[in-house]
This record gives sequence, C-alpha cells and structure tokens, in this order.
Amino acid sequence: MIITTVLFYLFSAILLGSATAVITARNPVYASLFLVLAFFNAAALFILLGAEFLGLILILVYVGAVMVLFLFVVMMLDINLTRLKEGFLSYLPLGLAIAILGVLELAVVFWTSPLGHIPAPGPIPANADNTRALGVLLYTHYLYPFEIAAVILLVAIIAAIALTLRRRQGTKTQSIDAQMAVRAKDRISLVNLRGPEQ
Amino acid sequence: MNASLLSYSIWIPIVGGLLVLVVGDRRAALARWLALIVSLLAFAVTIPLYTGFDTHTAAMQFSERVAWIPSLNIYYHLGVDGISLWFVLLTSFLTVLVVISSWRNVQTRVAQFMAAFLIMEGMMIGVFCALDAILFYVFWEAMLIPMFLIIGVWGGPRRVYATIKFFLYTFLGSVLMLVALLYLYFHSSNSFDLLVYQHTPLGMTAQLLIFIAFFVAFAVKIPMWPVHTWLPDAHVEAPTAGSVVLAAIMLKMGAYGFLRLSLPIVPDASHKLAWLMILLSLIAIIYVALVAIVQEDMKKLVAYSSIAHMGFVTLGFFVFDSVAIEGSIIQMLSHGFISAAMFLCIGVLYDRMHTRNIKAYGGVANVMPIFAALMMLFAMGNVGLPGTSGFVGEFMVVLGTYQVNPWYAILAATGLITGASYTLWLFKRAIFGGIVHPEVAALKDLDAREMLVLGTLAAFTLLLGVWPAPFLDIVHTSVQHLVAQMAVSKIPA
Amino acid sequence: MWVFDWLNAFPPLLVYLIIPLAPLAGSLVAGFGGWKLQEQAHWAPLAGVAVSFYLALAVLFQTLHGVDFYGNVYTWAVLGHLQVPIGFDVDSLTALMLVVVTFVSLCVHLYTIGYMHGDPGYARFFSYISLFTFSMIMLVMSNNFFQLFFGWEAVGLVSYLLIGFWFQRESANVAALKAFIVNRVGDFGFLIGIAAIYHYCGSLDYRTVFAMVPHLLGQTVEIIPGHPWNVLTWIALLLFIGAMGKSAQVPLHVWLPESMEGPTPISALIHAATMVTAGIFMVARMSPIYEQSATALTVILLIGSITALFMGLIGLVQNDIKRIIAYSTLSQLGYMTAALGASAFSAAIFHLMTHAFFKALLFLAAGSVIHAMANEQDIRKMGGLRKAMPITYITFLIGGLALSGIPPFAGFFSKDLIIEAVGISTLPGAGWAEFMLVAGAFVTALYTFRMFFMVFHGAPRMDPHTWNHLHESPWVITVPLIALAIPAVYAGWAYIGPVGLGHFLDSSLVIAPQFNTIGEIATHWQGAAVFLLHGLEAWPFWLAVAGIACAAYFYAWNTGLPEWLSRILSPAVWLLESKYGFDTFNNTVLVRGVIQFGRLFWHLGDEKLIDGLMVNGTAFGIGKLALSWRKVQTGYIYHYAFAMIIGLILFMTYFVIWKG
Amino acid sequence: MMGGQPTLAAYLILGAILFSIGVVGIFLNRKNVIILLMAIELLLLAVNINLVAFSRYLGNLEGQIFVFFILTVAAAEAAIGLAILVVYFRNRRSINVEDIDELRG
Repeated sequence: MIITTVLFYLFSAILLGSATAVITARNPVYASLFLVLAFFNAAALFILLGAEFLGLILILVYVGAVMVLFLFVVMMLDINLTRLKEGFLSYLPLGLAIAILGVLELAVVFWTSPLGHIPAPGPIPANADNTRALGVLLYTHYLYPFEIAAVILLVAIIAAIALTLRRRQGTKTQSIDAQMAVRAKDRISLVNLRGPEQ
Repeated sequence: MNASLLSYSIWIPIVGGLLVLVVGDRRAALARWLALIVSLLAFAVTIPLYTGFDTHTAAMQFSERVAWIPSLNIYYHLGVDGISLWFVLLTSFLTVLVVISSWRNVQTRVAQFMAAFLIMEGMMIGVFCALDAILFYVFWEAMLIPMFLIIGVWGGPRRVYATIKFFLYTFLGSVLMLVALLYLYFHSSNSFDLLVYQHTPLGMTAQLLIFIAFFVAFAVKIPMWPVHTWLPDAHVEAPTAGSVVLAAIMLKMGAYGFLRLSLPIVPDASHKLAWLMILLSLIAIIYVALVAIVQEDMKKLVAYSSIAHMGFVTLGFFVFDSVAIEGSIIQMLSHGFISAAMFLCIGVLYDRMHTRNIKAYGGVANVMPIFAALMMLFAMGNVGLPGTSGFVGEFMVVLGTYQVNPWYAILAATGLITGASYTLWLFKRAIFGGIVHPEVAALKDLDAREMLVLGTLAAFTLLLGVWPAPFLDIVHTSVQHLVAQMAVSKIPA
Repeated sequence: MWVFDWLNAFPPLLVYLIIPLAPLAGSLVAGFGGWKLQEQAHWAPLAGVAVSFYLALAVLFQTLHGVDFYGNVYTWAVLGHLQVPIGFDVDSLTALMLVVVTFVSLCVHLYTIGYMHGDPGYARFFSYISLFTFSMIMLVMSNNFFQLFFGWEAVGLVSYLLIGFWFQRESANVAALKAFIVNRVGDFGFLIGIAAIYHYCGSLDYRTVFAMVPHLLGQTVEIIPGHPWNVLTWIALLLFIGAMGKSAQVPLHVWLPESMEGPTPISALIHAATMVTAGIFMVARMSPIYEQSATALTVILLIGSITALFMGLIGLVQNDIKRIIAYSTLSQLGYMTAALGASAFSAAIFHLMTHAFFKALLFLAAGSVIHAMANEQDIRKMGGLRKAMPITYITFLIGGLALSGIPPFAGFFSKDLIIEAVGISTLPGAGWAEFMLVAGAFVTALYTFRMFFMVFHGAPRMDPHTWNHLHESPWVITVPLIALAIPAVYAGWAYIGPVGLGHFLDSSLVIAPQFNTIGEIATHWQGAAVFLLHGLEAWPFWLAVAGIACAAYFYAWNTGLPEWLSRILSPAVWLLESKYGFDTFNNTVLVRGVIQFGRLFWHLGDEKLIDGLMVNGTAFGIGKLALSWRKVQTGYIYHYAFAMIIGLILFMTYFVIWKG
Repeated sequence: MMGGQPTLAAYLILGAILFSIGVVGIFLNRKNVIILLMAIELLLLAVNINLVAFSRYLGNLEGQIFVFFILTVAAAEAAIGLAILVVYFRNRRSINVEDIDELRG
C-alpha cells in the first residue's frame, strides 16, 4: 500500500507545481500547456481514488477538447503580452497572504475535525466497475440532471457559435429569405421629382 | 344593507372616483356634478352608521370579515367603534364640502382633481375602518398617493420640494410600522387581526420597540415636534382643498393610530414612554405656537396652529385619563371643522388676491363683512372660546391632564394665551384695519357657494361647542373600554 | 308685586331661560337682519333687554321673598364621570346682579340709539351689546364653573369685538387685541383653577364643590416641590388670577385704559358697570372657598388696595376724558377687590352696584360731552360747557360727587363701608390697605373734579366752530342719564341697610367668623342717617372734600398752579405719565420677547436645526455618502472578485477562530 | 499516514492548496482574461478533487456524479468565455481586463 501513498505525493507535487507554473507563466501558451500537465496529474489522482471514468473523462474532455480550445484561442489572438504583465506582482503579497491564510485555516479545520480522520476504506475490489456504477446512477436517479447538462452543453455550443459568427460586409452572397419575402409593391417606387403642385 | 355599510362607504367613493376619471377633463361640468353626486351618496351611506350606532358597547360594529389572502391569514376585516365613527363621518362630510369648494377655483384637470379626492376619501375611510393590519397598512400607504398627486400637480411654485418632503417623511415613518405589524404577526400565532393584537402578551422590550416603530409612523402624520416641518411646506404648496383634507383628516390619522394601535397593543410601553410623549406634546403646544405667532404667510400660520392643536390631542392621550382622551377625540373632530374652515377662508382670500402674505391684506372686513364675520367665528374656534367646538376639547384635556400633574395642565393652558395671540393678531392684520392696498378695496364678498360651505362648517362648530353631549356619547363607552384595557399590563408573568 | 303675578302661571325654569335668551334673540335679529333693518335694528335688542330687565325685577322680588332656584337646563356633556350641565343658580346675589346688569344694559341700549346714530355699524353694534348682555347674564346665573367660564370668556369676546368696533382704526384694533390677550392671561389661571377644582372635588357644580370645601381644609398641594400649599389657597389664587384679568387688577390692568378706544356706550356698559365687575362677582360667589384661605384674602386685599391708590394717581395726569374715567374705574375696582379681601363681600357687591350706576352715568355723560364736541376727547380743549349742556352738567356732577364719596350720594355709603371694613380687618397688611384706600379717597375726588372743572367750568378752549355748535344731546341720550342719576343719588342710603350690611345676600355668601368685618359693623348699625353723620367725622370724607377744594382751586380759579406744580414734581409726573412702566415692560419685554423667541424657534429651530440639519442634512449626508461609496464601485471585475474572496476568507476566519 | 493510504485530510488539503493557487492566480493575472479562465479551471479542479475524495472515503458515488456535472458546466463556461473573449478581441484588439469598462458608471 506504500505505493499508493508515494504515488499520491508524486502526483500531488507535480499537480501543485504545474498549477503554480500556470499562474506564473509569462506566455499563455506555456500556461495552457502546464494546465494540461496539471489535468493529467489530477486524472491520475482520480484514478488513484478509484474514479477511473472521471479520470479518463478529464483527460479526454479537458485535455482533448477544452485545452485545445484554449491553445487555439491563445494562438489565434495577437495578444500584447507586455501590457498584460503590467503590475503583475503588485497584488502578489495580498494574494499570497490570503492564500496562506485560507490554506492554514482549512488545514486546521481538516486536521481537527473528525472528517479528516475517516479511516481509509478498504482496497477497491478488483472487479469493481466504476464506469458501470456511475452509468447506472446517471441513467436512473440523475437522468433529468443529466439531460439538463446535455442541454447546457448544447446551449453553450449554440451560444459560442452565435457569439463569434460574423457576417462579412461586402461579400456577394444570395439572401434566400429576402428573395422569398419580397412583394410586388417593393419592386418599384415612384418618386415625384417636381414636388407638390403649386 | 346594514352588513356592508362600511364597504359601501369605502368603495362608493373609490369607484365613483374612477368613474369621474373616465368622464375626463374635457367634460368638466359633468365631472363636477358626478363628483358631487358621488360624494353626497358616500356621505348618505355613512349616516346610517351614526343612526344605527349602539352607544352601549365598546365592541366593533358594522363588522365585515371576508378572507382576503387566506394563505397568510389576511382578512378584509372592517368595523367601527366609538373612536373611529366620527372620523368616518367627518371624512365623508368634508369631502362633500371640498368638492363644492373646489367647484370653480380648480380649472385644470378637473376630473382628475375630483377623482383624486374621491379615491382618497375611500382610502381614508378605509384606514378608519380597517381592523386587519395589512388592510390598514394598505389603505394607510395608498392614501398618500392621491395627496401626493394633489399637491404635486395642482400645488404652488415649490410643490416638488413640498411633495417629496411630504412623501418621504410620511413614507419613512410607515415602513417601521409595517415592521412592527409583521413582528406582531409572528407573535400572535400568525394573525393580522388588530383586535387579536390587543390581547397578545408582549414583553417590555418588544413593547418598547413596537411603540417606537408606531410612534415614528404616527408622530410624523400628526405631526409632533420635531418631525413637523413637512406640514407647513405641504400646506403652503397644497391647493385649498388639499390643505383642508390634509389638516382636517390626514393629521387625525396619526392620532387615530395611537388610539387604535399604540395604546391598546403596547400599553406598558405607552405608560413607560408617556413622559416623552407628554414632553413632545408640550413642546408642540408652546414652541410651535410661538413659531406660529411670527409667521407672515397665512397658511403657514394656520399650519403651525394645527400642530399646536394636535399637541393637545397627543397630550390628552398620554395622560391616560378618560376625560382627557375623550377631550382629545373631540379636539380632533373640532379641529377637523375649524382647521378646514380656516383653510377655506384663506382659500377664499387667495382665490381673489392670489397671495397668502398677511401684509398684502388689511381691512378686508370693510369690503367682505359676511366673510369677516364667519372667519371671526372660526378664529374664535381656533382660539378655543367656549361655545365653539375648539373649547370643548382643550377644556377636557386640561381638566384631564390636571389629574395627572398640574404642571402639564399649566403648560398646556398657555396654549390659551398663545392661541389667542397668533389667531387674533392674524385677524387684526389681515381682516381688520383700514384699507391700505387698492386690490383689497375691489374684493367681493362671499358668493352663495362659499357661504354654503363656510356656513355649514360654522353650524357644526357652534353645535359641537354648545351641545357636545351627542358627540361625546358616541365616544364614551369605547374610551372607557380603552382606559380599562390600558390599565392591565400585557407583560407575560 | 302685582305686576309680576301673571308670571306665576309659567314654569320658573322658562322664566329664567327667557332672561338670557331674550337678549340673545335680539342680538341674532340685529346681527342677521342688520343689513335689512339698518337704522331700525335697535328694536329687537331693546325689546329683548327690556324683557330681561322686567323679568330680572320679577326674580329680584321673588328672591326677596326667599324663593331661590337651583337647577339644570340641559346636560352640556358627560365628561368621563363628570356631568357638565347648563343650569341656573338664582339667589339674591344673582338677582341683584341681574337687575344691575339688565338695568344698565337697558339704559345703554337706549343711549346707543342716539349715540351711534348714523354709524355704518349701527346694527352690528346692537347685536354685540345684546350678545354681551346675554353672556353676562349667563355668567351671573350660572350654577357651575363650566358655564361661569363660558360667560367669562364670552364677555371677553364681546368686549374684544366692541373695543375693536371701529376696526378701521389701528389703535382700536391694538387695544382690542391687548384686551383679549390680557384677559386670556387671567382666563388661563381661571381655567387651571377650574381644573384644580375638578381634581379635588370631582365636580364643577357650585353646591357640590362648596360642600366639598370642609374636606379640603387640611389638604396640601406641592406645585413647586418642597413647598406644600393649602389646596384651597391654591384654588382661590388661581381663580383670582381670572378675576384680576377680568376686573383689571394690577398687573393685569393694562387693557382697561386702552379699551376706551371703543365707543362710549360700551365703555359704560362693559368697562365700567358690568363686565369688569365679573371678577368681583365671582369672588363673592366663591366666598365659601375664599373664606377658608387667609393667604388668598390677604393677597386680594393688597392687590385691591394697591390698584385703588396707584391707578387713581395715574388718573391725575390723564387728559382724555374717557381715560380719566377708565382709571377711576380701575381705582374703584380696587376698592371692591379690597373689600373682598376684607371679607366684606356684601360691601363689595354694594359698591359694585352703586358704582355701576354712577360710573355708567359718568361714562354716558362723558359720551354726551364727546358727542357734542364732535368726538373731541381731550379735556384741555373743552371748558365752560355747563351753559350749553345743563342736563349733562347736572348728571355729571351727580356722578362725580357719588364717585368722590360725598354724602348723601351713593358712592359715599359703599366706599365708606369698604374703608371701615378694611379698617376692622385683622389680616396682615390691612393697615397698609386702609391707608391706601383712605388716600385713594383724596385722589379720587381730585381727579374727578379736575376733569369736572376743566370740562364744564372755566373759559372755553375749543375752536369757535365747535363752540357755536354746542348743544344739549337728544332725549335718547339724556333720558338714560337721568335714569342713572336717580339711583346714583339714592341707592346709597336706601340700600346700604339691606344690601351692604343686611341679610339680603346672606343666603349667597359665606363668611368665616374670624373675618366677619361686616358683621361687626352691623352690630353697631343704627341706620343710614347715623352712618352718614358718623362718616362726616371721618378722614375719607374730609379728604374727599379737600380733593374737591384743591381741584376747584387749581382748575377753576388759579389755573396756572397745576403747571407750576407739575414742573416741580416732574419726576413723579413722569412716573405717572409712563403709567409706572407697565406698558413699556409689556411691549419691550413680553411682546418683543415672545416675538423674538418665535423668530428664534422658527429660523433657528425649525429652519436651521430641524429642516436644515436633520431633514435636508440627512438628504445631503446620504448624497455625500453615496458619492464616496460610489468610488468603491470601480467597475473592475477583479475588484469585485477580490472583495468576494476576501470576504469569504474573513468569514472563514471568523468561523474557525470564534465558532470553531 | 502510517503507510496505508493517504488520509482524507491529505486530499482535502491538496484541494485547499490547489484552490489557493487558483486564487493567487486570479490576483496575479487580473488583467489577462485567458489566464483568469485557466485559474478558474484550477479552482474547479480543486473542488473536483475534494468531491472525488469525499466520494471515495464516504463510499458514496454521488460525489462523482457531481464532478461529472461540474465538468460539463465548466466545459460550457470555458467555451462561452472564450467565445466572448474572441468577440471582444475582435472589437477592441485587446483582452486587457482594464479595457473592459464600457459598463462602468
């Protein structure tokens, strides 16, 4: 069982290190790459906790889709990095203080509360099927939330497309709905150039 | 019919007011007549309240109780007792006079003007009848809207300042009252019934806090010193009819609130804070009267005198003597007649001269003898001369107050002197004297319509002064009941 | 008497009701019908007062036969446990007052027809004086304190209206206002007194209250903590404040001289004969209370005698004929008050009665003079009128002699009786009081005859036009003069027995044995003639004669002397002309003080502190606060995020450290 | 931590530290929206670790269900956030947070 502990500390260390790198990296590209690393380690921790499905999902969805999206955007946009780094350190003391305070407090709570000392459950049985168990729960009890999550994703897709869609001015394309909606009286308009009779 | 008289007296004016609104400003004459008919009808409906009133019981009469919002235990619960009956009648009666008095001097948006008064009438009667806390609160707040419009739309040059001051002052006060009512709701096993509250045991701290919340709401309305400064401004900017309703009825709401809510619901706190209330009342009587003496604007003068007179009312309440409380109620009623009449008199002058500055007048009696005679009567009522209604209340309050502490009576009785000073000095400067300004020489005496209005008020002023017994008989049992109720502590043992 | 017998057919209450209601009806007819009746407006009031007078005589005869009445007409109101009725208490005192009031009123009504002829306010004037008669009758007939107060204030109101009758005149308006407010100061005390009576007796009914008096003897009240006062003294003094206002005693006398701005008939009716004596009447009526308080009686005695002497002195330097009489009224009211203080209630009432006759006579005669002089009131511009106006001259002389206390005129008996009673009184300060009253006799005679000689004797000092138009007044004016002159002559020796000393008023008055001055005089009583002879040997008479002689010498023979005297005595003259500074004090300290306080409260209190600081200050403050708080709203999302995070951490810290 | 498995507290403190790093990230990169978004992902990741740890130690699968939903929502959020960013950059040629002040009063 020592191996589990060793692995936990290993993955945790890499996770924290890469997370620190994410927030301090000069270049957003590096930052997103470090984030990928962090996700990998997190996925490993998930698997260590017996949540293989989630670990895999994290890699597939996050690393495979979301982080690629990040990279894509970062590279697509021509970002002025120097301006973004202005005053980078001015809030560091405050942020660090708050972070340390928060960690200390949480640590105190976790160490002192009985919650922190729940005995570790026994080893995961070899035939345990995390994916199946999740699937059973998702498709029975959490069916509606699951559907709603799907709808949220759909909405997100549509929203992202709607936001970024841009109709270029000056391109010659056919407007079918305008053609369909046209009426006879719109075709010609007569203009009186002389003005009203005196 | 008898069963729903109160509903009729509330809703006839409101529905009638909406009808008048529908008639519109284009057909002003029709709107006026319709408003008059509605107000007469509303007055007629309230008369059976008096004739059918049982003076031997302190219980609520003509009660109506229909579920309104059942899920919150809110009822449409109405009823009158001896304390509220006169105010219902006063409201419906004065609205008739107000409609008649505004017949000609309001020319813009006639229908809206009349409608505002009719709707306000219904709401004010609603306040006096409501026995459900939420219903009371709804009427209480809704009533502000028509008055706000009346001052804001038909008012004088500084009307915006005055209306906002008026609205903020009174609204701010009422909000605390709502909090207190909600507290009572949760402490009386979810009831909004004001009568239930009267029997809800309450600890001292709760009582004190509730009392203060009520106090803020009612003191602003009365208004008591030092939250009185909205009143002179509102009066000065309000059109005559608005001033009449403001002085004659709206000020009574606060005092009525003390009687209906503060005294019976939190008697122990009332006893405990009586010294403060008496102090403020005496300040109102003395300080405000002195301020009234030096006013240059007639309406301001009468407004300050109203505050001083209401000082007598609150003083009477908080000595917890039945004579004093009855005196206070009669004082309120009398002030309803007299202040209405005083404002109408000033309105008569204002209609002709378009100024309220005392210096612009002088020698009016030379050209308007009938007016001068009537105004002299009302001035004497304001001074509190025996034989006019103004005396009865002050007399009873002084009598009752002396029972508690001679000094209170002595200080209150200085109102006798100061009241005479500011009223008669006004009279001397404005009405008596030789004619100095040529405009005054051209004044015309009262026309038939003005004479009708002022004459009616004069008759009531004298009637109440010469024979107040029938007025007091109505009040008597209810006040005795209240005093008995007040004597029992509500603090849970 | 046979002329009243037919009245027995009616219920007594009806008869009593008609006495006040007849003048009221007359007043209403004249008031509401005035614009139509115009010069005929006097008939209804005159008839009303005549009916009242007739019935008052009937009532007087009844009471002579011991028929009193005490009952209620209707219940005005029920105040808590207190029933307040409107009712009548008709006994000898009331009956006497009724006759005096209605008789003088009738004379004045008649006189007014001539005096006010042609005035645009003719009908109004009649309406007012009838209303006054009604109020005064209600006052004297009352059987309870409420109604007394009603009448008390109502006469004040009518007095106010009548003083300001010529409302175009600034001075009349000021005088009216002053009269009302000063009276109100008195009424203020009176009202508190009534409240005190209600507090201690639980009733406002005379008989119930008087019955309660023995129970109050030992009780004390601490108005000022640490100083227990006798309850009865407290009540008596409060009521007396009312009397001081109404009967114009120092220092509430300031309104009476100025009330002369009103037309002369009302000066006679209200400010000499009736209203101002209401205070005297009231104290006499409350004798059961006053007799129990030596302190109150002492105060009354001293205030009365101070008024009697010092107000008379001011009369010496006045030049307005009406004001001289007004100051003499003040002085005579002082005599009456002093009599009350000496417990000589019957003497006070007796003097009240004789004074009503001769003072009304003097006023009406003065009015006759003023009328003839085309509204000139300054005696320095008169002189030598006796030839032109013989009736006025004679009647004025009678009035003057009566006022000065020359036997056998009415004033002699009543005034001598008072001085004698005060001399007997054992109250502290009675000696001083007697001295002041005796000295007052000299002063009275001096100013009366100074006026008399300057008006009727000597060389005419008016312009020739007026001189040529001088004529005796018409009969409506002279008849009342004669009618009033008769009692001014005979009422003294005729009634001193029954009224001044006798038992006529006994049923109405209560006199404690230790204060029974009148009883002591009565034990030596041997008839009016002996009293008169006895009076001829006493100081007051000789001082009065000396006063007349001085006046005759100064103002009829050696007219240069007064000027020389006034130059020598200029500080004293200055003091008198400034009326001891009461007016100055009132105007500069009280009136201006009140106005200054009013301004201060208005501008500083209301406008600056409440409106400026509290109301608009709050609005301003909120605006300021909002401006500064707006800066927190930077619009940077990260600021808000930081705020959230910091808040979160703070909460967490709180829970970990204090709740953990 | 006597051999065996790491305790629950260890996982929770890992989550806390990760969360704090995310917070510091927000403080440091307050101007760069992209890194802000990444910091938010870190915060969510911290939460997810906690949830999974609880799920494991309390023997309750519902924690993992929630992680699943959080992942969904986070993905949607990232997609929309980036879309807004792109639009914004197109309009303003900048992703500096300080330039995003059109709504400022």
